[in-house]
Amino acid sequence: MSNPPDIVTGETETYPQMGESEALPEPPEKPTPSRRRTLHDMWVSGTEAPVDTGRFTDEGAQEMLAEEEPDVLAGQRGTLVVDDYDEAAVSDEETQIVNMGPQHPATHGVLRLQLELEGETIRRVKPIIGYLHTGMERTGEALTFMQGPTNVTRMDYLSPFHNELCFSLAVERLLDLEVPPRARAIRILMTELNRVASHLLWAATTGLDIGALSMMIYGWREREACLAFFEKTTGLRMNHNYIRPGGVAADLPDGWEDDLVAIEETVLEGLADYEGLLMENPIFLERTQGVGVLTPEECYAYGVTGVLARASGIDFDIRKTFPYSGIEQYEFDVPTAEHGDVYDRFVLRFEEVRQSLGIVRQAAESMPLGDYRSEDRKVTPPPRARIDQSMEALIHHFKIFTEGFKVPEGEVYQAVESPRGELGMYIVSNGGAKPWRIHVRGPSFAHVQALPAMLTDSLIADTIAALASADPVMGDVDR
Amino acid sequence: MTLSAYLPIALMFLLVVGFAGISMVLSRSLAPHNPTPEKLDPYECGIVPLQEPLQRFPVKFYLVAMLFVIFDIEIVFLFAWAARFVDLGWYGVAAVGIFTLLLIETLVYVWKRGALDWNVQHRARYRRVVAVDAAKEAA
Amino acid sequence: MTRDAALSHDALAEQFPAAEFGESYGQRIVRVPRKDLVAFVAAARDIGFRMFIDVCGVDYLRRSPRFEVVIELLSLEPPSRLRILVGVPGDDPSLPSITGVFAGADFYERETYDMFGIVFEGHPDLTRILLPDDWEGHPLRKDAPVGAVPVQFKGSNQAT
Amino acid sequence: MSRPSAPPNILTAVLGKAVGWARTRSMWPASFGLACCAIEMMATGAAHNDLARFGMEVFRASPRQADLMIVAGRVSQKMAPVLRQVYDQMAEPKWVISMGACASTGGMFNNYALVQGVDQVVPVDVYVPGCPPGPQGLIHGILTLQNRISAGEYAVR
Repeated sequence: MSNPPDIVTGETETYPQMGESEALPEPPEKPTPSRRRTLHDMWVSGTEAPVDTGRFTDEGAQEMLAEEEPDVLAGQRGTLVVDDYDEAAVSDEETQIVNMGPQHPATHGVLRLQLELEGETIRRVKPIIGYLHTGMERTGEALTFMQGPTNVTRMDYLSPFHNELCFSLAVERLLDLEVPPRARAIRILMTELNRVASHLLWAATTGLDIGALSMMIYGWREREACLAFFEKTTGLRMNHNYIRPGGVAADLPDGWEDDLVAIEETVLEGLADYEGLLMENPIFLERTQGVGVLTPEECYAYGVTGVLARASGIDFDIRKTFPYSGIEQYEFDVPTAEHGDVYDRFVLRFEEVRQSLGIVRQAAESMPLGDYRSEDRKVTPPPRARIDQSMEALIHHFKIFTEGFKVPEGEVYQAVESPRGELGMYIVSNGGAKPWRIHVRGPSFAHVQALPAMLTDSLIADTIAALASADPVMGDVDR
Repeated sequence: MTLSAYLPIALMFLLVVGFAGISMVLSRSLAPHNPTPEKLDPYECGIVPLQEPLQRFPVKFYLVAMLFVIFDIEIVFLFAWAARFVDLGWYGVAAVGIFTLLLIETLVYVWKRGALDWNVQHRARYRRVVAVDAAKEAA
Repeated sequence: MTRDAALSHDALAEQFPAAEFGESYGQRIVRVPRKDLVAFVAAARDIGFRMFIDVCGVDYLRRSPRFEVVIELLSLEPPSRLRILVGVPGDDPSLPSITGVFAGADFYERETYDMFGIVFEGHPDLTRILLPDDWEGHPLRKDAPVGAVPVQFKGSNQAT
Repeated sequence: MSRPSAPPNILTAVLGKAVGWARTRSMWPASFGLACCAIEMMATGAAHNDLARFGMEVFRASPRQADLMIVAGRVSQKMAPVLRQVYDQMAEPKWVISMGACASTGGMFNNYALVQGVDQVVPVDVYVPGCPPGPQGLIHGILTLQNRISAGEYAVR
């Protein structure tokens, strides 16, 4: 069984299977530590005999055990990096392991948290992920470089433009291809608008989780304005496949300037409403201040980037330290705070929406003219009309759309500042038309891993607020 | 009080019992009834439950339940007074005032004993956040 | 990457003679033998690469050390990135785990084990993370079946 | 799986139609948001294209109070047993809408990780095409299901 056959030639790219290759020696199966029960035996309530667990989910080995080794226990308590856990104050009340499982309204997707509860206080947390694993990195290896953005844009479905931009920048660095200034400006404009839309959705769902139900309605109202502009430009509300290696798919529609002005107005107006609604609300302050705290050392150790790191006082924003796609010409600043709790993350994200709107305005005003795709006809298909006139354009068109353009051999790591943090892509190319390996470093993966450090020893209600403030997108985590 | 005075109450009672009865009978007869083992399982967010749900809940839960009962019943007593408070005049207000004061006293006692706060914060990081704010106010 | 200030590049170089430094598209890479990986990562963290970014695996099917584990580190004061490449042979796919140096490597190493079958010695809890427990095989290996369902479209050449 | 239905006569036909009509007036969806389609499902529930017009704006978290399960997103092999468990725990007149290409047929991810079509796990009533289907597409799917139910096609399942 190998990848689907090539469209034109029909022959399949056969990799040596286990049998026919020169008998790759079977690696000795290293016994993983056996103390994890491989398949937990279970008593279904109401029956006497243990039930055959064939049909049930058997994440036995990944689940939390009652007694754990000291190092595993430290990991689940989140005291690996900063050990401020007051052992003495833990009473010996009976604890209970509860599932905040894959189908849960407040886990922002299919994340499963196993919590050990002592009354309402959480003693240990073990995140279990993989419920949305789509094998995208394997699918990426079967698609050509030009089809890559369609696969990659579905990973972090709240910021599709950032995925596409990161992939395209990485491929362009491999190709050593220069993208015209208009394409670079359009890319920055779309990704920053995408950051606004993503933060609006985050504010809506987090407000809903914390109890400010009307936030859900307001947040979506502004986001619809942004999505309408995306649909007008790229044709789709989400998963656009708009930013491609070599430029963007289409030019901006006419009348885009006043669309952007209208968007900026509604979003800023909406933002003023949210801050009026939330920022001085005593219930909101009680629910968010001093909750879900991450210390800077933990951010360094766990690889937590983006708003969570800036809330803890680390001044790191890829748009400033490793500028990409010409963003250094726009003037914006990166707010930071020092508590690292949920309230600071709220303040920072609202401030980031304002900064991004500023960038969008500057990009709109100084939008250079010219082509929106690179001139190198080997990479970007020629305009449709040219194909009828010139034979060479026809050949280019045929070559690009059947077997795809060849990317020289090499490996590259490109990072972009997505609304959740550092989104990195490590692409290895073996000189062919399909990438040999794509690894996507999702920011939410590191944030889910830092959850035990944020959640232990707080109340269950605080879990919801802290988890929502980390803004994990499960497509980003499980890929 | 002639019998007719009680007519509206009787009518109301019939209406209530009738509505409840009809809706139960209708839903029992029309809705499909199909208890499967999965439905009888406790719901754990889609995961099949590992072990029996904990029988003995920590005592804090019962404490909160009892406090709720006390203050809820207090409101029920106020209903009687609220129905005729115009005729009862100041005498009524005084009586209810003493009753409420008694309960406020229990509330203060319970609050001071710390039965209401759940927030057991052992980790230094939570205290650090408060300290940073306090320091800022002081400065 | 162009503003990549040269960290004390030579500080690492003479501590670890076996490490070959290089450059790939503007980012500094270093190839380290398996046995002194943990020491190298600890040294890198001490001289400035404090932020742990990523660990991932790559399966170069026909190359002599078949697998490769790629570790990304980041330093903030002179903003620069470092990529550590470790060759892992196909017949003995194991290497020491760096969870001792960076606590954040835990989930990444479990994912690399899950996808490639590379065992990380010294990892506190090496179990699968993305796939269910009873899953046989490691899907991201090049010789693992893609598991694609053959498309019923009559005209297409039948997939194997 | 359900009670044998009596032979259709004038009384039960009218009653059947009335019951069918009543069931569609406020079908509460179980919030089974998985991936990108869940974002569009939430957009459908929000103010702009409002699901409350059909009495469906409250997404019940627990399957006990849900009548309709909208499988919004790609179902991975690890999630399939959970999906089946939640479906089993839903009360009896229950329907399933498979929203989006990934739920209906595995979509563009034809590989080891996804269940190629959620009808291998739960019986599906309406398939909504699109990747992700816009709010209008989802509402169209819901209306089709409601017309079918009030017409009596899925009377009791």
